[in-house]
Amino acid sequence: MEKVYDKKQLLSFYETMYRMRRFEEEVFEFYKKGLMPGLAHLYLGQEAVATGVCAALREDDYIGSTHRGHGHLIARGAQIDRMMAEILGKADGYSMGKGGSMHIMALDLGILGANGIVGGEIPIATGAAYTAKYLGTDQVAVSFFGESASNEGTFHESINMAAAWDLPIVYVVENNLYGISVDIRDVTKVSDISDRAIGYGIPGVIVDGMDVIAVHQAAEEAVKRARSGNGPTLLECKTYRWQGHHVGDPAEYRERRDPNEKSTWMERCPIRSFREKLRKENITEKEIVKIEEAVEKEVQEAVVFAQESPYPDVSEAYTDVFVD
Amino acid sequence: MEKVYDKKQLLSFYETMYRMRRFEEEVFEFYKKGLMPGLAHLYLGQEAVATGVCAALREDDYIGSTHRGHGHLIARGAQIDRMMAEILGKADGYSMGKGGSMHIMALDLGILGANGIVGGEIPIATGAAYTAKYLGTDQVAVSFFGESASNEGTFHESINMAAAWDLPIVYVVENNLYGISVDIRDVTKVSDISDRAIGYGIPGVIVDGMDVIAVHQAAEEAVKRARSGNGPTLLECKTYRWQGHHVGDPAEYRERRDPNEKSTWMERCPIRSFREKLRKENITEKEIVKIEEAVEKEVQEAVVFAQESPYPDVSEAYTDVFVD
Amino acid sequence: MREILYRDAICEALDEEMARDDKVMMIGEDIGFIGGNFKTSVGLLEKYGDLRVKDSPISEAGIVGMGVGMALTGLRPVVELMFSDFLLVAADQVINQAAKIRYMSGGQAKVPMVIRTPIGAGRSSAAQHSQSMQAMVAHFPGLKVVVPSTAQEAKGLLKTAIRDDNPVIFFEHKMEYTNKFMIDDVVEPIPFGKANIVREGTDLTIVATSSQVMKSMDAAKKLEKEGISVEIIDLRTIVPFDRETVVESVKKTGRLLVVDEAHERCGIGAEIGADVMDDVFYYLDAPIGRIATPNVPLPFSPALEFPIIPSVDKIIAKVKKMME
Amino acid sequence: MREILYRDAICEALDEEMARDDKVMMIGEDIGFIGGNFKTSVGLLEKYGDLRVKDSPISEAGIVGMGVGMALTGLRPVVELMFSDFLLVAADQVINQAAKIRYMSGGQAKVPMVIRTPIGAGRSSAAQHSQSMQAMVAHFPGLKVVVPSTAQEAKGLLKTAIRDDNPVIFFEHKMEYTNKFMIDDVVEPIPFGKANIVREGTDLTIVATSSQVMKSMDAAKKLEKEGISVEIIDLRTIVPFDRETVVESVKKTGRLLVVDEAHERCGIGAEIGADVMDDVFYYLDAPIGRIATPNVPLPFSPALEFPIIPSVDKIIAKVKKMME
Ligand SMILES: Cc1ncc(C[n+]2csc(CCOP(=O)(O)OP(=O)(O)O)c2C)c(N)n1
Ligand SMILES: Cc1ncc(C[n+]2csc(CCOP(=O)(O)OP(=O)(O)O)c2C)c(N)n1
Ligand SMILES: [Mg+2]
Ligand SMILES: [Mg+2]
Repeated sequence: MEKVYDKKQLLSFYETMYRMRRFEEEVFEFYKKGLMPGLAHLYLGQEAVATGVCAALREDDYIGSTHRGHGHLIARGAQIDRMMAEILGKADGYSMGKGGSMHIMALDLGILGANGIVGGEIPIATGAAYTAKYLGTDQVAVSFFGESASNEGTFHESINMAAAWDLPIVYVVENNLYGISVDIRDVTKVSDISDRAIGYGIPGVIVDGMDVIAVHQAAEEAVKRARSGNGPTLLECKTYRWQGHHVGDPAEYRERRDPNEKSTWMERCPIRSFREKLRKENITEKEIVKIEEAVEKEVQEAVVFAQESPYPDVSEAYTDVFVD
Repeated sequence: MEKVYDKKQLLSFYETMYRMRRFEEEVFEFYKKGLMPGLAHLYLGQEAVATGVCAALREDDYIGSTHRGHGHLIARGAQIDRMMAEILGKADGYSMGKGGSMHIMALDLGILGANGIVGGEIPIATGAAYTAKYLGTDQVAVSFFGESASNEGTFHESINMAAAWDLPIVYVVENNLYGISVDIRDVTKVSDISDRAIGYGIPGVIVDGMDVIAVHQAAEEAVKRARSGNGPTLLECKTYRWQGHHVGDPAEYRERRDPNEKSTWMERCPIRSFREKLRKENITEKEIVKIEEAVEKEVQEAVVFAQESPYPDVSEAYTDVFVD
Repeated sequence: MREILYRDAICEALDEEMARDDKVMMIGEDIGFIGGNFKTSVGLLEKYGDLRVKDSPISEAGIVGMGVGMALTGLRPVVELMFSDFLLVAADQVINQAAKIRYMSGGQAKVPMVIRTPIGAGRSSAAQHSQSMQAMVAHFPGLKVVVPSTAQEAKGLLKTAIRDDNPVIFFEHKMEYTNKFMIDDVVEPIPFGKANIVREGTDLTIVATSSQVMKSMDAAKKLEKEGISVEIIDLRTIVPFDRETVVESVKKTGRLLVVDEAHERCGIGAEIGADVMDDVFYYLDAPIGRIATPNVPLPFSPALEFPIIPSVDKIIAKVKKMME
Repeated sequence: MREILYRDAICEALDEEMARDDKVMMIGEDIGFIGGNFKTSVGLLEKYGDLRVKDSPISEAGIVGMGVGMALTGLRPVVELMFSDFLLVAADQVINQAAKIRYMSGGQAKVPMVIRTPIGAGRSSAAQHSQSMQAMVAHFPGLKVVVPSTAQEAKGLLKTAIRDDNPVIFFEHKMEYTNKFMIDDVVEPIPFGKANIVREGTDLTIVATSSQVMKSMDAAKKLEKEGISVEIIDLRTIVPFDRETVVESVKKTGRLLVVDEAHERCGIGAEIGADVMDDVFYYLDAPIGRIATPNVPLPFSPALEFPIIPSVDKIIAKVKKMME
């Protein structure tokens, strides 16, 4: 079932992935320059996943995200300047600097929030799917998480309920092989997390997470299934992160099994390979560069915006604990 | 693979099941007469499971038990007089009355304790299996729990680890269809919990939990597998509880799908059917009655023992918080 | 005025709120078909259907997390946890998620969720089913904490809880469920943060929560005969805390005794004493006192349980001591 | 004496205890191959092997529960939780299981398990990675609660924790890990329940925990120049609590200030004030004071975080106010 994509859609995939890439590179720069409070978990290398999945969603759908959430947010259309400001702890950030990288939320875009607790967001996204069913809106929720999050109890409890009640949700496992330094192969016997779908009575699907088209097609199918009332899908995207777990992690642990592991994966860069594909599809270099330049400008503006944004006033520390 | 059982073994199965049955009936009497503090969850109807499983264990093996633990404890050889005393909150109980029905422990018998938290004991039993592996003792642990406990996160987390590390443990799901009033079919899509084994990369086995021989054979296989270092098995025993969730539960919810559900299951009484089988195996009525009478005497003595045991002194409320 | 069981008052509040607002729904274990383990939702499944009164699997972290997701997306879930001890199974979702999401989002989100759950000892439910968790949840910012006394209070405060846009932990006392109370024909929502002076007195102020209000009233009646005049404040909500009412009372009486059933260490008595300390210090005629459950797990045996939990006798003895 | 990083002192304690007793082992996320998220176990995997230094999946309830099972069956597990905030993910196993099993078993069982976990704000880790959980765990009976200050203290107290036959929650302060301290060449175990008077003074007693000891020392030095003589007690363990040392000091100085970083409400300051109240009341020259983290979630932005957490300046200001 080869789907035909029009040029606009293809370029939009590219643009989104490229935006993620450049965004994260600049976040990394902030860290290296000592401008970033705390840490951040970069999405570099995994861009095809969020891009493909979110392109399968409708504007009013929901996503739940993780500590590695920048990519998910960008794919949903979050403003990168406000994201950047949040990452720097500034007043113009999405959360006025109160949340930071791990807690960016953009509720108006259906983004239920990044989450600092591994597995913490899975039941929350499942609750959003329940709301959709309750209200009969035919909205769909997506819950993104890593392969290692699939060993948290919340993964199990949530999918069981979503399956039992045919909730409109897609569980997207980004299998990048590691949870910080721990190799999933050392702590889980199965190599495909999607095998777990069987135990919940739902489809488990594996897709090449480095191929945005493959991800998009698999996601479309899963979203359709969810939207039409047939319940959840466990969609496993095989992928890899270019950098360490967070900006401060040298990630030497990845050479223990195979010294070429990283380079092998990097050869399959989802952005470069997709760019090549676009060129083959008769999209001109000029068209691509135009997008790249526009994104570049946007990213640079975001960097300036974030840096120039003031820190929040200390009185803000005491607000937003409760709705008054 | 029909295994041949000698008479002694067959009679011992019968004796154990009969002891559970009569024990629980007397516990129920205590409740009805208003002599029991709190509540208790009876094992009536499920006797073949604990009997078959524990008969496959060695003396130095471990079991973890649940709120419905009396049967597990009896199958492991716990003293029924001290169990009874505990259930009445008396000083001669296994825990001096501090634990009660839901927390009976007999550590010298490898019984890691009943547990009031559904799913709470699963990682604990898994830890015991880790100890066995760590010490290289070739001991095995069994974790008993209900089908509804399999929806707790601890089930998932524990089995994943045991599978990844080939821990010597057998997970025994007693599928009696209900968690209190909730029908598992309303909250879980798969009808066989054993299907979940696939997602952990371990064998999942289904067995008729009303047939002590079938349970024993399946358990022997799983225990052998565990003991020889090949890791866990998820063993699902299909069974049914005769009474409500606890002594005070009329259990009317069980007629909602099928008004004959209970009677259909009760026709398959594991004790009566096994008794008939024994008679066919040329065991005489007299031999059986002799066992029944001995058990009866033992149970009556336990009842008297428990009733005559004093309450603990109030100072005991303040001891055993810490090892000094 | 009419007579009502405490549990029925709860049920009425749920019913009236669900009738008033179709976004209000319930999820929890055994709340539907059998109307709740403590019969606090009898008839609601029939009236509002399966989507609004959802019998859940045994997945506390999952259902609280789903509640958070529902609340973020427009519903007003009322999650029931069968025993407040189980807050510990769901603690991350309660404390790291529900309580903090508004703050972390910089005020974008609100989480209008109620968690209803029973506290209290006295039923021989042992260490895992008898705890009073109000101090634990009060420790963490972002949660409103409600500890109603009578049926009237429970009904009025539950209505307020359901209409509140913040996460509210609503603690029902399990020893009250089957007690009879007089109640107004129509019960309006009772505002949070306004303590109720249920008895005026001049010698000593008791601040009490939940069932301890009734116990304190009994104690006060007896103390009156001995010439000691006790003022009793029903705190109603621990968060928000009505310090003004407490401070004014203590300034008048010169003595403060806090009676709450949570464990003593880092408990409610400690907190209230510390909170009002600066304002009342120079008015105090005696050290601030507290009655709580001592720092031992709850024992099963009634011979151990009753002597250690707060009681009328203990309140009387403590008041007398403070009057010396 | 020699100079050492706090994190290396922790590592030495682990190493020396593992060398001393082959039942001591560790389990936790990322503790093995990379030697811990905060580098507190570098080299131990290589030295003691994979069974004794176990990199776990992300399954906090599972690993704490396994720790309980290991401890019940003869091992002395040291479980690492990467951030103390994650105690909430494992709260049932910590509080309903580890803390209560000995009691519920009537003294049959012991649970010699240590949970090591970092507390504290100051790294822009936001609301889910910056909490100080000592008050929460201290609220529940059955857990020893350790809050070491310097590297020397951490090493000595960790040794005691590992040798203790009870469950111990050992809180390391994440802002100290990379700080240098002087340490004895050989550090003996430091007994629990013996607070350490780290500075003598006559005007006011500060009881401090963890990093707040060092902050209080700094404050005291400055206050001395203004003629205020502060006595500082390093509490070392919250449970057991050395009330005698605190009471004697307050009787001498007439003023008590408690400095601890957990949230204020139902926190450590409240508890210590209430605990010593009866004994010191008539010696007090000012109300008992407390410095804690205010009742708001921890904000991400350094512009918000630093101003709200306890600091040298805040201690100085509070002491001066109490001296007025
Ligand atoms: C409950 C909890 N446990 C542990 C952590 C620390 N932690 C943060 S991210 C992470 C690894 C997550 O791995 P995975 O789910 O595969 O996502 P990835 O980082 O690979 O994207 C860990 C252990 C956490 N934040 N929350
Ligand atoms: C964490 C937790 N949630 C809920 C309960 C209340 N509860 C006790 S037993 C039970 C049902 C358990 O069902 P299952 O696991 O199938 O065992 P069964 O009772 O059928 O033997 C429930 C909900 C509990 N004790 N602990
Ligand atoms: Mg990963
Ligand atoms: Mg069941």
